[in-house]
Amino acid sequence: MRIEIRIFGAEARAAGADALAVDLDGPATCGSLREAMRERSPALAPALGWARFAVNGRYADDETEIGETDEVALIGLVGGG
Amino acid sequence: MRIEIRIFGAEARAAGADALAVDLDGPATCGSLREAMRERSPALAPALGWARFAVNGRYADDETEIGETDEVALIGLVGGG
Amino acid sequence: MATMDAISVSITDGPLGEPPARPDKGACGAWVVFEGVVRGDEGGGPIVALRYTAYEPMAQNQLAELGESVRAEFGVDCLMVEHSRGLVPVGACSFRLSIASGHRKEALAAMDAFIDRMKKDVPIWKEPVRG
Amino acid sequence: MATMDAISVSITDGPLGEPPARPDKGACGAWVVFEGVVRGDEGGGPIVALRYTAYEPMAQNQLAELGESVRAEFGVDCLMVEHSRGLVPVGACSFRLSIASGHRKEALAAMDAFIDRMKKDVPIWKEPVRG
Repeated sequence: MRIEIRIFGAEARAAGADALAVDLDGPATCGSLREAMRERSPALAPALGWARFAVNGRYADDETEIGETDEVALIGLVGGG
Repeated sequence: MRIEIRIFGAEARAAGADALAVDLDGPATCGSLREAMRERSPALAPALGWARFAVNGRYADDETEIGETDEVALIGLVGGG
Repeated sequence: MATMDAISVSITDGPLGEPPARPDKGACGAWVVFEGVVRGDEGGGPIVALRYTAYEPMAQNQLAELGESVRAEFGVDCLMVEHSRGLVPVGACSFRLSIASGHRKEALAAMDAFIDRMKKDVPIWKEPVRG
Repeated sequence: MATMDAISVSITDGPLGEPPARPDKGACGAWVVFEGVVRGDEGGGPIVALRYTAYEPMAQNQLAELGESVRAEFGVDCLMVEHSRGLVPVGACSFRLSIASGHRKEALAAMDAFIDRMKKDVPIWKEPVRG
């Protein structure tokens, strides 16, 4: 299945895009997405070591399952205020 | 010599006045004034145990000398803000 | 305080407008307004503006949840958050947190805690715009 | 900041008016305004107002000295103090401290320190006025 991931800030600049699509096999989790993104986009590899995922607008851990209809975002270093 | 002391807040209410005049002999200090006031106004005795004097608009310690032309105030518990 | 919600959050385009009125009911005791103003040297060199991007509605929801948890933790009465999205020039206000509370100490502690946590958790980004 | 003094102090009759404008020069980074508002239950029971008495000019001078020492100690840019004398009804503002600073942490710390020391040292008194 195909997961589209929204990207922001320094990560969007590193990837040269504000979204990325990744194909995953079988039951996917944020952890498997993290691994797949590392291969798909070496520019994001450093951030993928520590950045958080949000699934449907909430922070998720690597065990969180994701499906094609979920909204997924990679949240790197934020900078509000 | 005669020293007039301004009094405020709870101390003014205790003394029933916003100023008090005390006669002192010889070279006076805030410490000798404190003792004289204790005798002159028993209602102020509790506050005189800890309240500060101000001489000419600055906090003074008990060694500070005072004369007839100095402006003296007894500063008890303040409550700004 | 009856006239306002305990928590309010808004994310709006460009510099923030005037501060909210102080709650006029209930005599709150302490009312503290913090404004973050864009500095001319943000981000390691002279800039003319910052451009803010918020991941919405997550940013909005996170600000509201953070507001509620800080309100409960510090026992303040009401907490209003405003944040800019888009372009905010140097000297203009991009963030405002207003807190009403019975007493000063908890209002200041709540303010500090809210801003620390916001800077760590709320998905808003800023990018310097150079002249 | 060029348009304002580093320290300003005013003691005026009755409730305070509108807050000062945020310094518009130099992009201060953080601008924090604290307002003390008369509570309906100040002093152990319902009240309608507080009556403030200040020993002037000592109170004014002490506020200015305290402002300067806190400004230097915490490294904030500017500090404006306003205090009421006379009658201030419940719900109105009797004290305002406004601080401009490069960063938030020192602005909040300076605010807390200033108010703590003011409440201990500045010769201003308040008296509850019951209905």
